[in-house]
Amino acid sequence: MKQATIGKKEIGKLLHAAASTYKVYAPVAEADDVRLVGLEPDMEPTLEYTNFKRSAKELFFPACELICTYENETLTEAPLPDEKFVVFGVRPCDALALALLDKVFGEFGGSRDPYYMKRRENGLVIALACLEPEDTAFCTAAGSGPAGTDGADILVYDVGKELLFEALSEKGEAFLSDYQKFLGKPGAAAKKARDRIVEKAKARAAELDLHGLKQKLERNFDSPLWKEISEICLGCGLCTYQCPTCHCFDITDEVQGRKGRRIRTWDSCQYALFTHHASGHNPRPSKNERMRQRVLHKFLYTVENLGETFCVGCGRCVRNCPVNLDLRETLKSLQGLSAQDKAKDNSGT
Amino acid sequence: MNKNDTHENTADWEPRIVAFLCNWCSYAGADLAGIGRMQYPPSVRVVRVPCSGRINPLYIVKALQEGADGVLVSGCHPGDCHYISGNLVARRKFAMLREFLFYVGIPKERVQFSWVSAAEGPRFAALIRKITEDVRKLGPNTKLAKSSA
Amino acid sequence: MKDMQEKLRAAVKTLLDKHEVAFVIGYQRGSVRGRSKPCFVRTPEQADQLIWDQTCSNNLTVYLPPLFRRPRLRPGQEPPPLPRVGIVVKGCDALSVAGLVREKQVPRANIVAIGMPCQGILDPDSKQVLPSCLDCQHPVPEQADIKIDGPAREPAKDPLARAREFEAKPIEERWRYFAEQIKKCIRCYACREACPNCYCKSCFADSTNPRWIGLSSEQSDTMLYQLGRLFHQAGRCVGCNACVRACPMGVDLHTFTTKLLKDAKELFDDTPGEDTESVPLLSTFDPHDSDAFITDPDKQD
Amino acid sequence: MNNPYIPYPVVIKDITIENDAKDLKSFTLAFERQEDADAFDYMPGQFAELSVFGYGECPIGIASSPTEPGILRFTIKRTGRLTRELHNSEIGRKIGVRGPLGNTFPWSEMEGRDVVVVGGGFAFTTLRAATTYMLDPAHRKKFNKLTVVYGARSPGELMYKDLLAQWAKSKDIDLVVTVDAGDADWKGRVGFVPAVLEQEAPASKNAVTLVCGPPIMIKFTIPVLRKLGFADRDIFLSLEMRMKCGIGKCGRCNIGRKYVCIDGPVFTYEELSDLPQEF
Repeated sequence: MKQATIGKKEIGKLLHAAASTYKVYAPVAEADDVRLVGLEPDMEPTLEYTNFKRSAKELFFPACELICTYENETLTEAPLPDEKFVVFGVRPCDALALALLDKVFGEFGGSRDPYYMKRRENGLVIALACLEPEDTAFCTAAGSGPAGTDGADILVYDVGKELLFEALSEKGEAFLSDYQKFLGKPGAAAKKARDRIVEKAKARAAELDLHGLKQKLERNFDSPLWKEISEICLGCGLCTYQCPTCHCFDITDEVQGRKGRRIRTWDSCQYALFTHHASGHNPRPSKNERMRQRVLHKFLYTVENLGETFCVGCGRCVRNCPVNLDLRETLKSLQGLSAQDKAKDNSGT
Repeated sequence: MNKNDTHENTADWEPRIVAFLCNWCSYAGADLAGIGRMQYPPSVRVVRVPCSGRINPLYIVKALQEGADGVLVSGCHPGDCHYISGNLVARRKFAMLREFLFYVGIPKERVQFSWVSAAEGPRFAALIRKITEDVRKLGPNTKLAKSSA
Repeated sequence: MKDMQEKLRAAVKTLLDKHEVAFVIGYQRGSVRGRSKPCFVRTPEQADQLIWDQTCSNNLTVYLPPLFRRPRLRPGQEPPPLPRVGIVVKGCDALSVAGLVREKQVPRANIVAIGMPCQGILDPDSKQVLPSCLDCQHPVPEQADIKIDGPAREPAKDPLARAREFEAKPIEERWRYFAEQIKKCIRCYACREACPNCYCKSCFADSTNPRWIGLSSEQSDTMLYQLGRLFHQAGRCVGCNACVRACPMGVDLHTFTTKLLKDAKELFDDTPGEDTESVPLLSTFDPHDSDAFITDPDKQD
Repeated sequence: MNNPYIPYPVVIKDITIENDAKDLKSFTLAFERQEDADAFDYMPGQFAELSVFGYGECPIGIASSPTEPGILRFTIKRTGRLTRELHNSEIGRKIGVRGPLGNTFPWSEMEGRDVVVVGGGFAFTTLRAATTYMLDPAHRKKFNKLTVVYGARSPGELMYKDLLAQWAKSKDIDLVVTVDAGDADWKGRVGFVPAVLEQEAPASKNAVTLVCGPPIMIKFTIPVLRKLGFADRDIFLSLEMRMKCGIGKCGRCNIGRKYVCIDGPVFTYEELSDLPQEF
């Protein structure tokens, strides 16, 4: 099945039915927020939200991953995650983020990250196209747009009273076939509404201009602008923790008596200790360098290494920065730099 | 963290108390209790510190996280501090800490403070008996304990 | 409020014109609805970007301690001159200035505090005055060097009421609430970075030797972080609630900071931020401090 | 699929104290399983993540050469928590090793050319591996003249003393050992590595140089090498950076777009000049 529809009110039934086979993550209204949570029988999914505070990244790349345990110096490898799961309702930006993470955790550097890749294999991503993105989002400029299809297995369009499911992968198609008793054939009106959403998304003007940014970043590593931009930065790691594409991590051991475990946890390039050598030397000693690293990693290094900008424009960092240090404005001021005049300093000793 | 743990273990559960004792008074008091063969429950694990003023509030919270059911801090009586005023500075800190922990939901009996001098062996034994019984009534500490502990 | 903004700009222009300060830390219009953004104003012309309204949320004094940190000097090297800095403060921020001066982090003579009477900060989404501002007892920065006139909130009748109410709840309910708040925390440490009092060069939360706090998503570790950070503010927290406003996850730290204020006041009659001369509460003692919480095994209770 | 985060179990077979300060020790490790030993196929220049259970992992350059059968050796300076624990270890302790990681010295490029090895202090470890590899009878013919300039702060800080004595006697290698400051017993050269290198003036024609040392030595050695006529692309340096995963995922060891763990640790001076100066 390529396309199918379901009444909006029936979506709970479908997801609850799927929950007997899969672990299902769906948007549920909680006290103060709509969150993506593991669906329990007494929960009703909702479609009333713009985006989640926490991106779907953590379902594939959790904040804490067990690598191994050990006792008396004998090591036991932790089993790879084997739970099959469905995540419903992620926004296209967050789905795109998964497509980007696939590249880093996939073949980059010659080895695959077994945890992430296994979860990608086990997980089915059902994205929900945005009708109206958040005002802090810049997804069109960043490349996904409100109806972007990358990274998802199924994209769902809100076509009024119904939801129109469109399979984007074989896995997605198989899912629609498996649950076809809940689904109907899309009528002409639904298809038309779907097309309108796609057209509207396509017609959206880019929120900012990222063209030629790479060249400017390449030539402005030593620009005083970095210091200017980072002056008000508090150096908290909020932007990186909330970012759906940030993937830096730490590996540490935790011990209790003779037993211990090795875990992998999220880390942030905004922290001074991130690059602090045991000798005391730190190649990124102040927030200027750390801010520059964050921006260049996303908008230059990944472009050079993977051919992708590692920003999907979800706007979380814009919305939640405690000092309103707006990435969009940072990019705009970087765009204002010249790509020519500054000759590269090659005299380094 | 679940309740079942508590019930299952209650039968053979013995409270574990971590006692931070200052070197000059309370540790000597504990020693005296031992030399005098005074009976007190074996529930206590002593950590000797130079002064009650040396105790970082984190030690106390960390002990609870690492599996202690109760924490005792004891130093010299006010006025007797080997370092003149270490215990007096500590007193304020502990007063606020105990209040604060109680505020977030840690029963006051779990974290107790006392003064024991080098001559007070019997007082030390009585103190351990008291805190052990207080903690026994509360049951195992599940609130701040590491779930993997 | 427009009027206050004009007065502010004029005052800043004068300061910069006369070279009384190297720069002024203030607020400019933010890029997100309902938000402002800190800015460093260095020339009289730039003063026109300053704003004053109920979106001026940040406690800007967080930028002060690093400005006065002594760099490591080589033998014989003269320490660089310390800057003189202007800063826009609300009532609560002025308390922070005093707190930092009392803790010897900031030389008072190097600060020109421009005080703005405050009507309370608005939630960027709901446009309501933030709950933490409702408990404010210092809407007017009395200690400011330059006082801009304008309307201010009525000081709260009982700024500690929240702690009193919370204390009255059963212990298990309190614990549940604390645990719920902890569950929201993603340990991004925005609360720490937004706090002017969190100027430690190295934080216990980052220490690897010993490692106080595990890095996993273990709840007790998050509790340890929050308890450790909060309690490190005991007798120091002025109740500005910059931590609450910085939190992206809506963790209610306010309920807990209020308790610190309450105990400082009620147990030791200390209000951090009230003066610049006294010794911080937990760095000193009074021989007559109460022994009431001390366990006396000889006494039957 | 092998999990790249899981270390191979190894046992410490031997521990040698390398310097008078006793903060440099060499650890000889043996794999517990033969298949792991076979899988750990490395060349000098590479590094591995050493894993002490309860203390974590740290990246260390491999000091042994694959031509030394059955030996996997690391020389480690006591610096932090993990290395201190290693230094306190006894023979027989089980630890872990993950690797080999990173690139190697440019072995194919070095063939048929002169090789000048310049090392300072404790960074000589991977150079020891490289030199040992080149001196192996099976490989020596592939390379022309081999010059090694190795310096340390004081005679007591020179590592691998037995090996140095052996090399000193060998005709296959021109060895120059120097110290910054000698002592009563020191009969050898005294002088900083860059200065000694300049005096020695090894030919740069058809030559490659491998340089490892503290930043201050590198800083003064590069101009000397350039003066001697070495091209930037023939100067190979090995970098250190804080690392965690070692496989290009965790995101902390990058210098610009290059990751020290996968694109390095060996870089030419030409490559480094092209990267942001952030290391």
